Amino acid sequence: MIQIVCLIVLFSLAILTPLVARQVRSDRQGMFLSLVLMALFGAFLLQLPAVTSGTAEQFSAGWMPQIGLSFSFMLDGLSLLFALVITGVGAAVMLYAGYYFDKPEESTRFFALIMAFTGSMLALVMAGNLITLFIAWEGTSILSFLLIGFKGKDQEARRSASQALMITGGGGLALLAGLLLLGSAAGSYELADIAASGEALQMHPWIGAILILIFIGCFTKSAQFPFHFWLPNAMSAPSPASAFLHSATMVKAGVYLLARLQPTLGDLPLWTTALPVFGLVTLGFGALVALRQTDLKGMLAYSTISQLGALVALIGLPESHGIKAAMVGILAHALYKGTLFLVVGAVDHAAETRDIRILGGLRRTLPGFAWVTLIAGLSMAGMPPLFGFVSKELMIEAVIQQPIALAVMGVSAALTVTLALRLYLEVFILPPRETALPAHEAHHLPRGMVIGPGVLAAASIVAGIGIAPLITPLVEPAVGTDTRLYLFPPEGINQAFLMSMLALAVGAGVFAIRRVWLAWRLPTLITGPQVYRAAVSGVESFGDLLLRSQNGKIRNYLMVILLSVLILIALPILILDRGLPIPPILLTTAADVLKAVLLILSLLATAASILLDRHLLAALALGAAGYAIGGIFLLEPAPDVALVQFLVETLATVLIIVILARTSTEERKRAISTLWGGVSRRGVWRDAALSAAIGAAVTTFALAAVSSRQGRTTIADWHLANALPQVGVNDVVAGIITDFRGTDTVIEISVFGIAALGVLTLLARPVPGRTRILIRRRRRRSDTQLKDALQEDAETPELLLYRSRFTNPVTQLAASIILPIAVLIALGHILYAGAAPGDGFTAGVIIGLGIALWFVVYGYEDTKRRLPWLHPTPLIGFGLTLALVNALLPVLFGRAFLAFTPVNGIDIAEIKIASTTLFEIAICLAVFGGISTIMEAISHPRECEPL
Amino acid sequence: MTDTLLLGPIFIPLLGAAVGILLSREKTIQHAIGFAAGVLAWLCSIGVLAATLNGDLLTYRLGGWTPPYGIVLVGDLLSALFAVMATTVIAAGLLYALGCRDQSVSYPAFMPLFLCMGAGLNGALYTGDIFTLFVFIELMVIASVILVAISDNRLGLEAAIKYLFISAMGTLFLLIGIASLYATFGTLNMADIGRLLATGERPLLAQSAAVMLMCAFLLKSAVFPFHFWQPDFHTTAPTPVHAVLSSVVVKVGVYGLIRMMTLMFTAEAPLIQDLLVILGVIGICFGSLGALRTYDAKRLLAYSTFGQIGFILVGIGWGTAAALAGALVYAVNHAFIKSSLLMITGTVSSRKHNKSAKIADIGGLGKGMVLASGLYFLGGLSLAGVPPLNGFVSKVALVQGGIGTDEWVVFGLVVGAGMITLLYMTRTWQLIFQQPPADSLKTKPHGDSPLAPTLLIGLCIALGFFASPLLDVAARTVAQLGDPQVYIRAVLGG
Amino acid sequence: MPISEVVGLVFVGIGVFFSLVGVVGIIRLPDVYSRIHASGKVSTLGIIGLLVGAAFLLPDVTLKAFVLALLLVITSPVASHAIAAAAHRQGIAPVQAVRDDLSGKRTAIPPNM
Amino acid sequence: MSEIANVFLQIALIVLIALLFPCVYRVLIGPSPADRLQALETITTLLIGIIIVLAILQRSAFVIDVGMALAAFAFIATLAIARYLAEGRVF
Amino acid sequence: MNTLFALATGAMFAMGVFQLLRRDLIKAAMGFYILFTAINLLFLAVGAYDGVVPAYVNSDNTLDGQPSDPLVQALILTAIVISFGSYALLLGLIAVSSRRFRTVDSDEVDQLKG
Amino acid sequence: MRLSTFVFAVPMAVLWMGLTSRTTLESFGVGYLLSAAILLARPPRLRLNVARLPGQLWALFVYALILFRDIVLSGIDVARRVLSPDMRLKLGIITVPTGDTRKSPFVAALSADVITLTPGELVVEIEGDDTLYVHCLDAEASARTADQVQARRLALLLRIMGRETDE
Ligand code: NA
Ligand code: NA
Repeated sequence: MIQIVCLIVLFSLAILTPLVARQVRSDRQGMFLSLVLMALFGAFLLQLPAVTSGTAEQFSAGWMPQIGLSFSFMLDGLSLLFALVITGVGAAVMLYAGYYFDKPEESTRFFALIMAFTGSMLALVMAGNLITLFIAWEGTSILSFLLIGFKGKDQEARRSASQALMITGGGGLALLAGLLLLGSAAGSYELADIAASGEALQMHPWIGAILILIFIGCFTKSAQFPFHFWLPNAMSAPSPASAFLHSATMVKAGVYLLARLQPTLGDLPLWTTALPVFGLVTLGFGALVALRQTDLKGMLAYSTISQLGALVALIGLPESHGIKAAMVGILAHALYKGTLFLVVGAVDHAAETRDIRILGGLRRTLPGFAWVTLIAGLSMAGMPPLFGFVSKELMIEAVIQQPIALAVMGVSAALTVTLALRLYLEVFILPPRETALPAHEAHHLPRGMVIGPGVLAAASIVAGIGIAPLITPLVEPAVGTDTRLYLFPPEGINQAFLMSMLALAVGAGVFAIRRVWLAWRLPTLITGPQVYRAAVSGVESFGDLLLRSQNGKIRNYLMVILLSVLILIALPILILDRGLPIPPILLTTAADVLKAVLLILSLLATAASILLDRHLLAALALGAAGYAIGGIFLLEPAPDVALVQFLVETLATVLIIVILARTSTEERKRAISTLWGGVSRRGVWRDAALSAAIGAAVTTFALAAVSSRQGRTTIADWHLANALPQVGVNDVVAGIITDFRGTDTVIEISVFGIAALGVLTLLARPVPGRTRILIRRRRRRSDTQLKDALQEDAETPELLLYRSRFTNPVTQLAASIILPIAVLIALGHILYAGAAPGDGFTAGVIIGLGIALWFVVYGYEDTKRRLPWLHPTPLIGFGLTLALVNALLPVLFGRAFLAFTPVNGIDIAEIKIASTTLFEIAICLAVFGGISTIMEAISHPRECEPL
Repeated sequence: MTDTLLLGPIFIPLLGAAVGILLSREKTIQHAIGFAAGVLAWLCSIGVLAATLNGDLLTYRLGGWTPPYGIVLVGDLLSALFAVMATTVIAAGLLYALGCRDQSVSYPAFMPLFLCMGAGLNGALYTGDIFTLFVFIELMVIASVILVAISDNRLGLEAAIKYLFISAMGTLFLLIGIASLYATFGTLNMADIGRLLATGERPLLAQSAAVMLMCAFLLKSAVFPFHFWQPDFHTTAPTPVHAVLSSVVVKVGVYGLIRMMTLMFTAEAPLIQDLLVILGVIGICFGSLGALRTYDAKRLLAYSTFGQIGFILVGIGWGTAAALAGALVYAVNHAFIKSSLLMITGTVSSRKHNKSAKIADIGGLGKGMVLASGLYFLGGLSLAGVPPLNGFVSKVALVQGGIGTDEWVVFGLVVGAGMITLLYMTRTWQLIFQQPPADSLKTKPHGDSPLAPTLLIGLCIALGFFASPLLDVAARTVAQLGDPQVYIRAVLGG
Repeated sequence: MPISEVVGLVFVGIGVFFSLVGVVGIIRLPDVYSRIHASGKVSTLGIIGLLVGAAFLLPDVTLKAFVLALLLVITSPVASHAIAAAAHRQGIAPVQAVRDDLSGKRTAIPPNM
Repeated sequence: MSEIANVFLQIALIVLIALLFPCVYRVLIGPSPADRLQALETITTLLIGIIIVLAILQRSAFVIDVGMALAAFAFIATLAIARYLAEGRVF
Repeated sequence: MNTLFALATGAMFAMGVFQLLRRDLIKAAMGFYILFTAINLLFLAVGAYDGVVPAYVNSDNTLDGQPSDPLVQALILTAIVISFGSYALLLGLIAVSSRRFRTVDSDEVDQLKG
Repeated sequence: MRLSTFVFAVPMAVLWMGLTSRTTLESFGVGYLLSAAILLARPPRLRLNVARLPGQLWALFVYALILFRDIVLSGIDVARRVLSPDMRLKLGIITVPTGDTRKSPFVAALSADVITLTPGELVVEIEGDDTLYVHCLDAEASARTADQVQARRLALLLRIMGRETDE
């Protein structure tokens, strides 16, 4: 239960802090939160007996069983050890942080993040489910990202944050894969089950991959070479965060997970080779690099890396030799390194620099911190009787049988001593080394700031001296075996003790000659950040390369698409070609001849529309092709389709002519000049080849389709049989359109209606303040001449330009005769839709054409004036609404959508009134409205579009 | 009676659109009706899902005609799930539109077009007739083309032209496919086609129909090499439209692919799946890298969609029940994440006078927009699959489906691609919300309302913590899809 | 063969004949204006001939044929006039003209295609 | 309808079809746009004629309905084109 | 006859595709239109029967001969309406494009890239 | 409501019967009602007088016959020209004033339509609602008879319209 309580407390604090604490002074915030963490520390400590006896409460609740995720937490020795470190160090850091931040809004943000982090970190170490663990793991990465980028204004901080997230997040992905594979291999994602299935797991074929993936995750998180470089850069974070996350807790998450899995998988050869190798390399590398840093935080970061390497190496030692040392090392390191980070933060605050070359003699301004540093430094150096000494002893003892490991460990220990000396002496005691650099006058810091580090430093002493009674009970349950910790070897002076004494001496010696090695110019090796940046920029240039394909040329896009389809479609044709029957072309009747002629005519006209290099002529050719196709429909015989085709073709021709008139001749000339000249000859051939191939494929389909006609049964048989009995129409096509597949029609007129609306909105959208009468400058060529010619019957200057000589008695008479006839014809189509060609759609097109004629004859202004009742857009809306209401009304009465409802009892002139009549009227109105809308839009004289 | 619910998500928005056109002068009423229609459609779709949860299918015979002679709407778990996803985002988009200050949103045509787009989408999901599918898709396409063309972004026009051309290719493929199916089986009802395909041999036309339908659906989902239109078209759309396009409209193709592979072309499915894995992987790479390198925050999200669709395709392509379920979960979660991210980006860029979301222009634009910053961050993390957000759940579900497929390279890529997502999302977040604004940056005091993205992010969080129901629905959906006879029996009876 | 059929066929023949004449004119006549005359003949006499024939051969369409003829009579001259006017406004002069009353009123608008 | 009538009508149909080709020739050679337009107008008219003969042959009144639409409305396109030719604009 | 029909359908498709790939947007729009016409021809080809009479049933629910397939006719009608709507919209878009970008050459309408 | 509405509805009703292929009285009735409704919505501009109506109808009938005769005759004439080797063309554009003192556009339009309908003559341009420019295949012959023919035509047209010549 404690697990849940502490998670709830911490996450609530994370949410509440920024909400309620804005007015509270930051040191008070820190103090409060520190008390909370201390309370949690106490609570965890109280769990110790239960944990030791193995009766600690586990918490488990279902969460997402489908993906194996359960909300389960446990508390064993290992978890408890980490939990104590987290809450304990956390309490000290909170206390310190309260003084570190000047502005309450900064501190509330910080505290919110840090509380969330603490919660995540605790969840991580207490998680009883692999996925839960991973969730917490990622949580810590994200919060670390936010903390590193805490000073977001600073570009360096942002970059470091991003880099850290990439490395740990990327490792996290590997870890996720590893954990999922692990869970999948074990058949359960519960840690307890995994622990129980160790044998089976070690035999599993995926285990190598699983280990490698998990290692990548842990190495990135725990800053192992070669993934270490994010950690030094992470020092952009505020110092309390560095102390807490990047030294005491988060970077130990990898170590934690390794330690967690060590009992289960620690016997594998991969485990016992990879971990020591990477760990030792990291250990030595970190210790070496740390020495030559100039930034205090950099020194500490590399030192941390080095220590993390040691921990990883220890966990990788065979037969659990190093576990005890690792556990103690975690504790000791958390205490002294946390202290040192806090000190560095204070130094930074006071001296406004972290450059060790400039710093010096700070003992006078920061005496408390000097003492604290001395203690923590000595602990780090492994000076008895401090905690660090015990830790170092154990480490050396663990590797005492392995010469290489021992050597690395020894050298690193010595170098760590040097580092400790540098930290203390060069910052607090000795004068600045390079006085040439501008020195900062250090100022005093609030007194309370030293409490936090002071407590931690004191803990190093207390833990060292009281090691047996205090630390043993903590470590024992974590290690799982009988553990005896001692300050001095009871057997007397042993090898390990000698080694650590030697390290102290050598370290001091190295410090003494520091002027020598600091002056060395070492060859610059390829650094991690460089590799990282190179990798990122490599990925980026690959991305740029890919994006070049998005070159903005629609023709290229279309070509790629068509080519791809061709390749895909070629497969079944080639594989399945069982020899299509190709019947000979026989023309037996005049109708056949006619069909053949019309087919050829349509092809010729289409070809002409391609070859002609005048838009108008191409449009005419296209219209001719369309009419020919209409003829083909007629011969099918499909009179309904033919009718629609003829009408639509007429309208389409009007439309394209208008569009030609509305685009400037120069632009069109320029565009059409590219017809043959604008692309290379090869390009033309390429297009032709592609087109031919597609044509061939379609021909194959069509042949297959027509040759399969014999003996087919289709649902059309049912339509033929049922049109008259069920919906009372002779025209089966009409029956299908309005009833059997009436919904298609509802949607289709919606498409048409909104397309019209779109044209209107596009061409005539009102832009406030920009409405002006268009003076058609693009037609300047003829305007003056027209103006002269029209002078005599000019009414207003605007109208003058629109009044065309085309608006003459002949055309006017035609317009006024055709419109009522069109309406009459349309009514005929509607009322006899079920008995003859024509339906609501053709009716709409016909009235629309009648209106189009008016626009052609009179132009926009005059038409609007002469047909004041014409409001096209609401007509669309009305038509669609009517259609839908007609369709939905039966639903309200418990019948089907668009149910056929005949109106009986009316029998005049064979007109059949039914729900479909209303539907046809609706279709007609929508289509008529749509066409009129398009006409109105394209004849609109206003140039409203902001260019 | 519950069958009638199927009408709601299609015809309520359509009626709203019709009335909206009728009342185009009354903007307030029009918008109110539009939003109400969106909410009603949403409720209906939830009703459909609730009614199908127990494994029953809803079928509605339009006009009362017996299938396969008439058109039938079918609500199975797959369509119900996708429809809930769609209507949710559409309702959110409508909500965003109400608080949007774009010029284009104020046009009388906007609301009807938006509703038509939604109606077309829902119709495409529910219809059990392949030709009606085409008609609904066209409704959706035409509406979206216009919406993009009238966008405040003047390049919307260019994108609309390009899309209209490319979409015409998709329409052609679809129509050729439909024609081939009709030529072979003499029917248009998908269940009927499935029934006949399950019994008979496969002539050339049936095979090519499979290819053509697949191409059409791949194009609708902007899968490589049919993707060219997508970044242009999505990016230049008005924000609420972009949110719907990039999150749910692209899923129509995914839906179609799943439908055709599980209901009709079950024998061809393995071949198609292999192809989908390849295309999906290319999409993942292309989309992720494109997002990393493109020059516009909205375009980045469009490329990201390209990549995310790749993940879904890989899931479908892996073909295992778990992978397919993972793909479904991925699809749904991505819809909510992506739409919210787009809306937040829109909210931020609406503060600029030219509403540009160019990366060069928006550095520090979000300074002081705490809510937007938080939402964007959460959305970005979710997109990258960071727990405990819903994106994580989809990633885990998908990756678990990939375990044991022996496609380790793909598996690794799927896992690894999350890193690039993380990179571009955090980079952009830092850029917009952390970087100090340039001195020349002038912002408007008011932008679009962040209410809709807030709700959507809330949904993302909720779906992260309480994903069980979704996972459960996905698993049941996959189980249902496993036996096409269930669908066929429900539609054709017997 | 009933007499109505014979009469019908004769009219069909007349219709086809005038259509032929019109098309020959379209090929032979020297300028656009004169060709429009020929075109007009196809529409008026040719189609009317066919329609009368249809009325005899297919008695139920008699009225329909009449209506079609009427529509053609209304629209055909309008189209012919419009084309002629367009030619005139494009500055096309009649060839071989023995007289041209419009010669001074012709403004040369280059074809705008 | 007798066989002779049938043959006669078929011949009439073929003649009308053949007449389309000179018109196409005129469409292609022009020379002026008005020429082409006028030739197209003739093609439309011929199509109406063909439709009428077809109606007689197929004994189908429906076919004439289609011809009616052509007769009544095809000239609108002609008018639009003519106006465009004459004035460089339609509206 | 059917063979000729199939060939014509394919040829129409080929020409439509070729036209679609032109730089001139108006020409490309014509290609768009041709393609949809070609699709209608294809639908005609997939019709179930070689019809000799229109699909009209008499008042006693009989047919005068083999009717043409009414279903494909209905499908074609729907396709015509939709494709005409799209075509009108496309032309409108091109007209606005000419106004906004001062060009109807698709290679010059290429500001969206990358 | 004008008389013309109900009069014009009659030919439209006949049109309707033709359109719908139903030559019953019922059909005429439906057509008449629909046509009347259409014309009520958009009344014709022409004003009719009950007293003059029979005369107008008679004039219309007479003119229709005359027109038909003219069309056939000149049709044969043109056919002869076109088929003859040298075509005997005397092309030209002549001016034909409508002669209507009121410059009624209606008269101009009807005259132009009728002229164009007649083979061999084609109205190219209309100026000021009262001057027609007619292209003729035989310009000389047409020019000779044009004024006389137009005068007869005008008289009939005015009678059809119910207007006296001197008005
Ligand atoms: Na009909
Ligand atoms: Na004439």
